[in-house]
Amino acid sequence: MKPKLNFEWLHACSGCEISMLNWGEQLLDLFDQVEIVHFPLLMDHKYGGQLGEGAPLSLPEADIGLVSGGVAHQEHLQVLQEMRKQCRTLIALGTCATHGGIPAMRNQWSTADTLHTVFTAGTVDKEISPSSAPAFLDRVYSIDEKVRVDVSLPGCPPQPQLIGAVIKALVNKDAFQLPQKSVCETCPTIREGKKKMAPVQRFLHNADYDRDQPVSEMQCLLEQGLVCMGPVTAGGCGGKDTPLCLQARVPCRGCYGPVQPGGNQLLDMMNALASNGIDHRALVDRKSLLRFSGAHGLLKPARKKN
Amino acid sequence: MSDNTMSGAVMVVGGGISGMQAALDLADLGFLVYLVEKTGAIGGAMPQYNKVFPTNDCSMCIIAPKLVECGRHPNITIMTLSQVVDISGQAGDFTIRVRKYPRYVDTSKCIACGQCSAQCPKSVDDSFNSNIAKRKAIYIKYPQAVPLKYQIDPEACLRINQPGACGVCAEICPPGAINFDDQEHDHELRVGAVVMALGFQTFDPSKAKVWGHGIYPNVITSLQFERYLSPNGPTDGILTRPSDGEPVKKIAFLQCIGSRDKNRCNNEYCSSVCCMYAIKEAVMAKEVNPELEVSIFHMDMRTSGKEFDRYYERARSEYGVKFIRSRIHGVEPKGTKGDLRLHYISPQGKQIEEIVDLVVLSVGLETPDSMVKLAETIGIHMTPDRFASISAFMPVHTSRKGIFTCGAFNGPRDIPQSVIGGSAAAASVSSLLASARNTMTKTTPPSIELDVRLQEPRIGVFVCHCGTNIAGVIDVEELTAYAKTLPQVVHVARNLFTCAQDTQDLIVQQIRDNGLNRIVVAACTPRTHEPLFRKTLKSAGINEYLFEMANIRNQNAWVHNQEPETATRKAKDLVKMAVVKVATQTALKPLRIPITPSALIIGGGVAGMTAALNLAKQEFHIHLVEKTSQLGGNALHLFQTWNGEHVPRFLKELSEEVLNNPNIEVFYNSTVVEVAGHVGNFNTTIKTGTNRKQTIEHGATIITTGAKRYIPEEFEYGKIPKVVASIEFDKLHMHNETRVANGKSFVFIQCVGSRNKERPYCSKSCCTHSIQSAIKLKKEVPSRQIYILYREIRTYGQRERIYNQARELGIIFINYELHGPPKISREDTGVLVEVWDHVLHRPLEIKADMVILAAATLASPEAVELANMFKLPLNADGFFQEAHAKLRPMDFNVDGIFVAGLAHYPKPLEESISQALAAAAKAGRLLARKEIALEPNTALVDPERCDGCGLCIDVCPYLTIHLVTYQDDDGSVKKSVTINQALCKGCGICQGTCPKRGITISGFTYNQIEAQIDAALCTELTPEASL
Amino acid sequence: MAQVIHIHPVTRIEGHASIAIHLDDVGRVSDARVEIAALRGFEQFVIGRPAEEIPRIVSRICGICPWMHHLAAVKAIDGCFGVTPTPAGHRLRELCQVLAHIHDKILHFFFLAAPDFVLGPDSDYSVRNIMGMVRKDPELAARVVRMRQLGQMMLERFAGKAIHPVAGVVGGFAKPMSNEERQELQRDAALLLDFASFALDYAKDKVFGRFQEEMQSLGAITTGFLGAVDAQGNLQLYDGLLRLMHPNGKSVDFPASDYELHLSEHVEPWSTAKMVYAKSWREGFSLDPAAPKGIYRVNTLARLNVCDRIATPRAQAELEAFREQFGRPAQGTLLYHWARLIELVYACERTLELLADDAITDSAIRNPATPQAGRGIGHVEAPRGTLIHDYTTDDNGCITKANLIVGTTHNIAPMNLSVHQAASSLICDGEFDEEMLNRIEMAVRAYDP
Amino acid sequence: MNREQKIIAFCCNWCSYAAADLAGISRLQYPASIRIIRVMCSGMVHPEMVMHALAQGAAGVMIIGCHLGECHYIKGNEMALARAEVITDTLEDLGYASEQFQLTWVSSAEPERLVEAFRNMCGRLAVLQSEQSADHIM
Repeated sequence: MKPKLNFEWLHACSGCEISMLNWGEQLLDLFDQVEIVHFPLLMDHKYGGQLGEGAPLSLPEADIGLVSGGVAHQEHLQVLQEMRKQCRTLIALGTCATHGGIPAMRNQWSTADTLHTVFTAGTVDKEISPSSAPAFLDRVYSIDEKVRVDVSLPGCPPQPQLIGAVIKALVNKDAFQLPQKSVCETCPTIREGKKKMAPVQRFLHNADYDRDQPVSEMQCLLEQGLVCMGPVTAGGCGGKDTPLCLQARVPCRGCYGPVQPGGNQLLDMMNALASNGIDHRALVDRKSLLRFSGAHGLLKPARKKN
Repeated sequence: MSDNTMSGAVMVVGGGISGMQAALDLADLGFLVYLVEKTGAIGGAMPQYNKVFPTNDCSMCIIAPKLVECGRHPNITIMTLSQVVDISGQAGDFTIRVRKYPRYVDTSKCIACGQCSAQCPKSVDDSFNSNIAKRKAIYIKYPQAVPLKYQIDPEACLRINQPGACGVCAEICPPGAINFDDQEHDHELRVGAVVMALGFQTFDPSKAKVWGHGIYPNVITSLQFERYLSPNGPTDGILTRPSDGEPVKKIAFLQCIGSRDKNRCNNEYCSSVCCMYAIKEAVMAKEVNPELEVSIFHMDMRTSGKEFDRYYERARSEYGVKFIRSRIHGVEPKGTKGDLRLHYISPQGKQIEEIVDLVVLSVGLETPDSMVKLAETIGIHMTPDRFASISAFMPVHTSRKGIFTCGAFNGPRDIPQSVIGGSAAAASVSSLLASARNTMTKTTPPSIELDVRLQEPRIGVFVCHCGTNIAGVIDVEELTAYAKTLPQVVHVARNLFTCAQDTQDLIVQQIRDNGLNRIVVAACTPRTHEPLFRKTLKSAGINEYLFEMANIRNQNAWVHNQEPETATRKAKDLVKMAVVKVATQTALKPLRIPITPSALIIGGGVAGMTAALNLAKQEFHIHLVEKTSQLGGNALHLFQTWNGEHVPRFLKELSEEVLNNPNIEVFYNSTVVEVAGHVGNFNTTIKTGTNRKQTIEHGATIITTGAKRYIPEEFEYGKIPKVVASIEFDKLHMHNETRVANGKSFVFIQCVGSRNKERPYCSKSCCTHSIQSAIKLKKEVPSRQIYILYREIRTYGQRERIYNQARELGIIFINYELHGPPKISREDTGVLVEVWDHVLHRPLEIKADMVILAAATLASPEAVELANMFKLPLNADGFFQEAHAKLRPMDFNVDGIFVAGLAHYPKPLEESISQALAAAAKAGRLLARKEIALEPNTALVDPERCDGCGLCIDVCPYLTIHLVTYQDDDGSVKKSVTINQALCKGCGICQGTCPKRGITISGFTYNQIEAQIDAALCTELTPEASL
Repeated sequence: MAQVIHIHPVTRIEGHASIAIHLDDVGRVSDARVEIAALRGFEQFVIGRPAEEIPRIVSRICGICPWMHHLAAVKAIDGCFGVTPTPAGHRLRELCQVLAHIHDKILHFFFLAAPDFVLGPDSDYSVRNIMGMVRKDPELAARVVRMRQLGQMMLERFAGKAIHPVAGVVGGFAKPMSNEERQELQRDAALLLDFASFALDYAKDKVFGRFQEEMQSLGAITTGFLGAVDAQGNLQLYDGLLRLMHPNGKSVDFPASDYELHLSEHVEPWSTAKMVYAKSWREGFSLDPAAPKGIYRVNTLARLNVCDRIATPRAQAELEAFREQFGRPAQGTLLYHWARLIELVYACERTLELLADDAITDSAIRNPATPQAGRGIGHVEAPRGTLIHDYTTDDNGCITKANLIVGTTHNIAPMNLSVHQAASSLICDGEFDEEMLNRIEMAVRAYDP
Repeated sequence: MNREQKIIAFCCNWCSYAAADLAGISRLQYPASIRIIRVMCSGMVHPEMVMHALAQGAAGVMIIGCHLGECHYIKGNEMALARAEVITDTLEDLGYASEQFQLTWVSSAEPERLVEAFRNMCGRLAVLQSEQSADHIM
C-alpha cells in the first residue's frame, strides 16, 4: 500500500503548490511513491464526496497531510481540523501556514476595518459588504495556533527540494533535518562587522556591487545600509547555494519567518540594528518587518490610547 | 642579609583606597598581607563621598568591588579596630606589634541581620555621616562595610559603661554573637615590609571661629555637604538648610579652609583636591536643582589633573556655577532666619556683600596628630607640612628602609594619585621582597571532581532559616515541602544557618549520601555567599558552578516582612527559578593560559626605565624599546625637581642601573610595528635601528612613550631671540649664557599653549617650573625684576611653599585672562611686554631682557599609531585614556597593557615615577601569576546555530569576536564567529544581540534565563493548540 | 423538490472556488453561482508601507502569477515616484513577464485542463488528473513537467526568485544580465519555443479536434472583451493600451491610467469577490443570463479577440488560422484553451526577440527614485487577464490608498454566466452525475481562475 | 483575572542586584510582585526575553542597570538603553502597552531609588490595568 497524501490549501496563494511542482521530474517519482487522495489544485476529490452526498468538509484519511496557507475564516478552520483528524503526520507548508505569512499583515486591523476598506476601495459602484461571505475569524492564524503540527516547513515559497526531501523522508520513514540557521548561513557576501554600517536606507537604489563579480565579492547588504532580514530569518531558500534574493542582489525580506522558533523578526532586527548603534527609528515602517510572521498574536491592531 | 631571612608577609597600615590598593596588589604579587585598619571597617574616606570627580561616578559603587575583593582575598587578613603600636627590626624582617581593640561582636557569628541595631536604645552622632545624623551604639560603619559585621561603640554602649544595664542586643541576637567581655589584645607579627597608608583627616574649621562653623547651623563642611547630597545619606540626597529644613536657594563655597593658610592654622600647603571637589559638589547640587545659585570663592582654581579643566569649564558654562576670585575671611549671620552674609572684593576692586543661605567650607586635608606620633614612634621623617618626607625620585619610600608610604599621608592628593601610590608601594615592596614571593601565601589544593555530564540532574535544595531573618517571615516548612515537588529535586533540607561552618560539612555529607549533582541554596545573596557555597561544592567533589542561590532573604523576607503569605509564595517562585536554572547548568572549568613572564616597555624615559628596573628587580625579563639612541626621554631637559633634587644625576644613575641589569634588554632606535596576541601572551614586532624586524613574546605591556613639548606660535616666539621656551631657558640658565647673565628683568608667561580652546587642559608642571627658575634668578641677583604672568598659579600640594617663597623674595605675579593675553614686541635691545594689571586695574608695560614661555606639554603624535595597534583609546587631547580615571589610572580596558608617565597626561617627575611603579605593580601582579585562570562564565558560540551573520562582532566591548570561515562535512563554505576566550569577560552583550541564540554566556544562557522567566510566571508549557 | 448542488471545491483551478447550482421544484436550474474566495485584504494592509516594498508584498496575491502582480506594482510605484525605468530595466522586466507567462500556460493547459480532454470528462475523478496523464503518456508528461520547470528555472537562475519575485524594483531592475546568462536563456527559450509549437499541434490534434462541438458550446456566452494592444494593434502582454471591445465588435482604446473612466467594480451580497463591468457602455451591470449587462471578458481569448495581429511570426500564423475558424470575436468559452496555447507560442517568440537585442545586457538597469506623494497605475496583461494596480502615496512615499483589479475579477461575472449556461444545458430534470458536474467545472476551468 | 500579577526585573550583578540586596539590609519594603532575575549586565538581556516574559503573562518587565558611564563592561548599559527604545517601540507596534516595560538605572548604593522604581512600575501597571478593564467594560 502506498502512503496516502492529502494536500490542502487554506488562506494561501498557491505558491507553495507551484514550488512543489518546480521540483521537476522528481515529482513524477513522488506520484509513484504516494497515492494522492486529496489535492484541489491537481485532482478532483471533493469535500463530502463527488456528488456532495457525504458530510460537509469531510476528507479522506491519509498518512501525510500538507497544509499551505493560514487560517482566516471558519471554513479554513473546519478544513484544517478535518485535515488534522485524518492525517497521521501534518506538515505546515509555507510561511502562511507556519507564521501567517503576508496575509497576516491584515492582523494590524480588525476584520471589520479590512472588509470596509476592501469593499469601498477603488471603483466600487456601491458600498456594501457581502453578507454571505464565509465567517471571518478575528485575525489570520498560523495553523499551529489551531492544531498540532508535526513538521513546520516555512518559506514563501518553501524550496522545492526541501518539500520533496521531507515528503520522501516521511514516506521512507527516514529522519530528516530542517535548516536551523539563518539566511546568512549560505550567504557568501563579504562581512566585516556592522561597525561601518551606513545608516539604514530605503531600497531606492541598487546595492553596490561589481556586475562582473560573483555575489561572494559583494559587501553584506546590511553592512551597505540596506535592511536585510537575513540574520533574523530562517535559511534554506537557496538550498546550499546563495539565498535567492541575494542572487538577485536584493536584500532578504524575511520570507522564511524567524530563524528562532517563536522568534520575532521585527524585534530581533531592530535589536540587531540598535545594538550596533544604528538608529532603528530611521527605518520607515517597522511593522512590515513582521510581514511574514504576523500570526501568533504578533501583529495586532494598534492599542487605543486614552 | 641572606634571602631566606626575608619574610613574605607585608603589613599595610590603613584601609583606605591607597592601602586597599597596595594590599590587593601585594596579595596578587605573592605576599601575605595584613591590612590593619583602625576603625571597624575598611574603605577609608571614599564611602563617605557621594560622587567622584571628574567622572561623577558614584563613589560607593566604584569602591564596593574593591572592598569585596579585599574581604575575599585569601592572602589578605583584615585586622579591624587595630593599630600599630611599634615596629622593630629591619627591612625584610620587621616585627610589628598591633593592638586590636574589642568589637564586642563575634565576627564569626554575626550575620549582619541588623536586629541588634534596630533594638539598641542608645543613639550617638554618626561620624561616618560627619555628625549630621545619628547611629546606634551597636552599628556598622556603613551598609556596604567590609567586614560586614556589627561593632559596639564602647563609649556609647549602656551595658559596657554600666554592667547589668541594657544588654538587649545580646538577648535578641539570633546567632548569639554579642560578647560584652571582649578584650583588647596585642599581636606580634613578622613581616618583610610595611606600607604606611595612614590617610588624612579633614581640617576642623570650628577651631577658628571666623567661618562660623559650629556656630551657625547653615555653615557646613564640604564633607557634610557630601553626606547631604548622597542618596544613601541621612537625607536621602535631599538638600535642605540644616537650620530650618527650608529649600536651599543660594550656596557659597569657600575654598582654602585649612589650606594655603599660615594664619588661622599652620597648613601652608595646598590641599590639592578641594577645588575639584567643590566644583563637583556644586555641579551635583545644580543637577538636582538647576535654579540653585552656586558661587565658589577661591584664590586660584587648581584644576590641573586630567580632564579637570574641562570639568571646571563645564561647571561654569553648562551648569552656571559662578567662580569668584576672592578669599573670604569671615562669615556673619544676616538676620535671625539663618541667612549668612559674606564680604568680598570683586575682581574690579569693589566691596561686595552677598547673602546666601548655605555656606560650604572646602576644608583641607591634614595628617592626624596620632599618625604624626606613630611616624615619630617608628622613626620616619616628616615634612614641615606634617606629611611623610619622600624624595621625588623615590615617591613611596620613607626614610626608613623597608617602610613604604602612599596615599594622602605622602601629601594631599586625590583618589587616582592615592591608587597609584598604593600600587607603587606594592611594586617597591615586591622588588625588595622578590626572593620571598609566594613563601607565605596560601594555595588551595586542586580537588577531584565528579563528571556529571552524563548524569540526570539530581538537585539538592537547602533552605536557610537565617535564624528568624527568613523563617520569621517565610513559612520555611511549606517552602521545603514545595521544593520537594519540583522536577529533578531529590533532596531538600532546612538549616538554621546554612552558612555556618558545621552546616557546610552537613551539606557535603548530604551531597554524597544522596548523589546530588546540582545544588540550590535558598538563603541570602550570591554576591556575598556564593563563594562560600561554591567551596562547599568543591569539597564535595562537584563542580563549583553547578550551584545557584535563591535570594529569599535580602530580596524577599526582608523586603516583604509584613506580608508573610505573599513572601512565602514568592519564595516558592524564587526556589523554582533557581532549580530550573541549575538544572541545565553545565560544569565549567576556568581556562588557564600560561603567561610569558616578561614585559615589553615602550619608551625609555624615566617612567619606562623606572618600570623596567622595578620589574627587573622583581625578577621578570624586560624588553625596553626606545625610539631614540638614548635613554632618558623628556627628563633629559630637566634640571631639578620641585623640591630642588638634581635630575641629571638621578637620570645618569637610573640609566646605568637599567643598562647594568641583566634582566633588561634595551632596544635603541626601535619602534613597534605590529601587535598580536593578548594578555599573558603578546607577540609584538619591533623594527630596530638596523631596520630589522624582531618579534618579542611578552606577557605584559607598559606604554611610557612620553609626550612632546609645544613649539609656541604666539608671543613672537622664534621671531625675537629673547623670547624663549622654558626648557631652552633652563639650558641657557645652566650655562649662564649672556642673555641670562646680563638680564635684569625677566618675564615668565604661563599657560602658553595650555588651557586654551585648542588644548583645554593644564600642563600641570609649568607653574612650579617657572617659579623655581624665578627663585633661582632672584637668588642669584636679588636686584633682578622678575614677573610671572599667570592665569592661575597651580603650585598644588606642598609646592605652595615655593610659591610663598617666591612672593616673599619679591617676585611679581600678575594675573591675565585667556581673552586678554600679554602683548610682546621688540623694543631696542629688549622686549616690551604689555599686560593688564588686575590689581591696579590699568595696563602695565614691562621692559624685559628675557621672556620665558611656559610652553604646553603635548601628547606624543606617535600615540595614535600605537593606540591603533594595541586597540587602546586616546582622549580628546591625544593622551592615552586609562580604564577608569579614579580606580584604574594606569590600566586599560584591554587587559595586560598599562600606561605611565606623560603618555597618560602631563605631570611632574615624581608623579611619573609613581605611576611607572604602579604600572610595574600591575604588570608584576599579572606576570607573578604564571598563568591566567579565566573566568569561565564567558561567551560560547553554538556551532549549530551561529551562521556568522556578524551582528555581534562590533557590539563586543572587548573586541573578542571574530568571523571565521570553515568548510563543513560536505565541503560547503560556512561562516561562524569565534570568541577569544582570553579576552571575553562574559558581559553577554553578544547574547543580547544575537537573533538566533548562536552565542550564549555560560551560567546565564538564554535558555536558562528563559526557564527562570517561565518559572517565575509559573507557566506550564502546555500547548493549547493540540487537539 | 428544490435543491442546491454544491461543487466544493472547484478543482484543478488556481484558487479557491465553489459552485452552487440551484434547482427549482422541477429540477431545472434556477440559479448558478461561482463563488471565488479571494478576500485577503491587500488593499488594506499595503496602507502605510513604503511604496518601494509593495512589489514584494503584492506578489503574494497569487503564487502562480506572482510576476504579474510584482511588475504591475513596480510600474505603479514608478508612477507614484515619477521615475522612468532605464531601457534595460524595462526590457528585463518584460522578459521576466513573458517568461512567467510560459510556465503558467503550460501549467494550466497540461496540469489542470488537459486531463478533461485527454482522459475524458467522464473518466473517474481519481485518474482524471496529471497523475493519470503520467500513467497514460509518461513521456509526454515528463516533457511537460520538465518544460514547465525549465520556464521557472530560467526565471530563478536569472532573477533569483521565480515564485514571489524580487528583482523588479522601482526605477528598473535589481541586477543586470550577463552575456553568459543571456546565452543560456536563449538556448532554453529555443527549447521552449519548440515545445510550444509542439503543444499547440498536439492540442489541435489530440484535444480540440475531439471536442469540436464543446469548444463552441460548453459554457458559451456572448460578451465584450478587454485586452492590451500596442499603438499598431499588436498583441501586448507587458505594456500597451487597453482595448475594450463591445460584443458588437466595436472597440475603444485607452491608457490603463484611464481605467476608472471605463470600468467599475460591483459587489454582490453573496460573494466576497468584486466583479468588474464596462461602465463606459452605460448599460450598468446585470448577471441576468437572459440580458446580461456590462459584461466583458479578459484573459487569452479576449486578448486574441481585441488585437489586430501578433508581431511574432508563428503566433501570427496561428492567430490567422484561429480567426479563420472561429471569427472575431470568437465567443466559445473552451476556445480560451486554444488561445492560451497561441499566446504560449507568442511568449516564447517574444522571449527570444527580447534576448536577441544586445541592449538587454546593458548595465544601466535602474534609475534612482525619491519617495514622494503621487499616484501610479500599473498595468500588465496577466495570464488570467488585465491586471491593474493603482496606488497613492504620501510625501514620505508610503501608501495611502490602493485599488487592485486582478485578472480573474473581470471574469467572475462571465464565469457565472458560463456556469449558468452549462448547468442549464446539462441539468434539466434534477438528475445529475459526476460527468455533468465535471463538465460544468470545465466551463470554469477554461477561464483559468 | 485573579492570577497574581508579576513583574520580571532583570538586575545586573554589579549595581541593581547589589542595590536590591541593600534594600533588604535597609528593610525597605516594596511590592512582592517583583521577581528579580540576576544577569551579569543589563546588556545581556535580549529584547526577546522581555517579550517572552510579557507573552507568558508578566504584567511588566524591568531592566535595571548601572548608571550610564558606570557599566562594569564599558557599554553594556548603553546597549540596554538602545534596546529599550527598540522594546518600547516594538511593544507599541505589537499592540502592547509600552508602559509594561521600564528601563532604569540604579547604582549599587541606591536601594531607595530601586525601591522607588519598583513602586512606580507597580503603580503604573495598576493604572494601565484599570484603564484596560475600563475599556473592556465599555
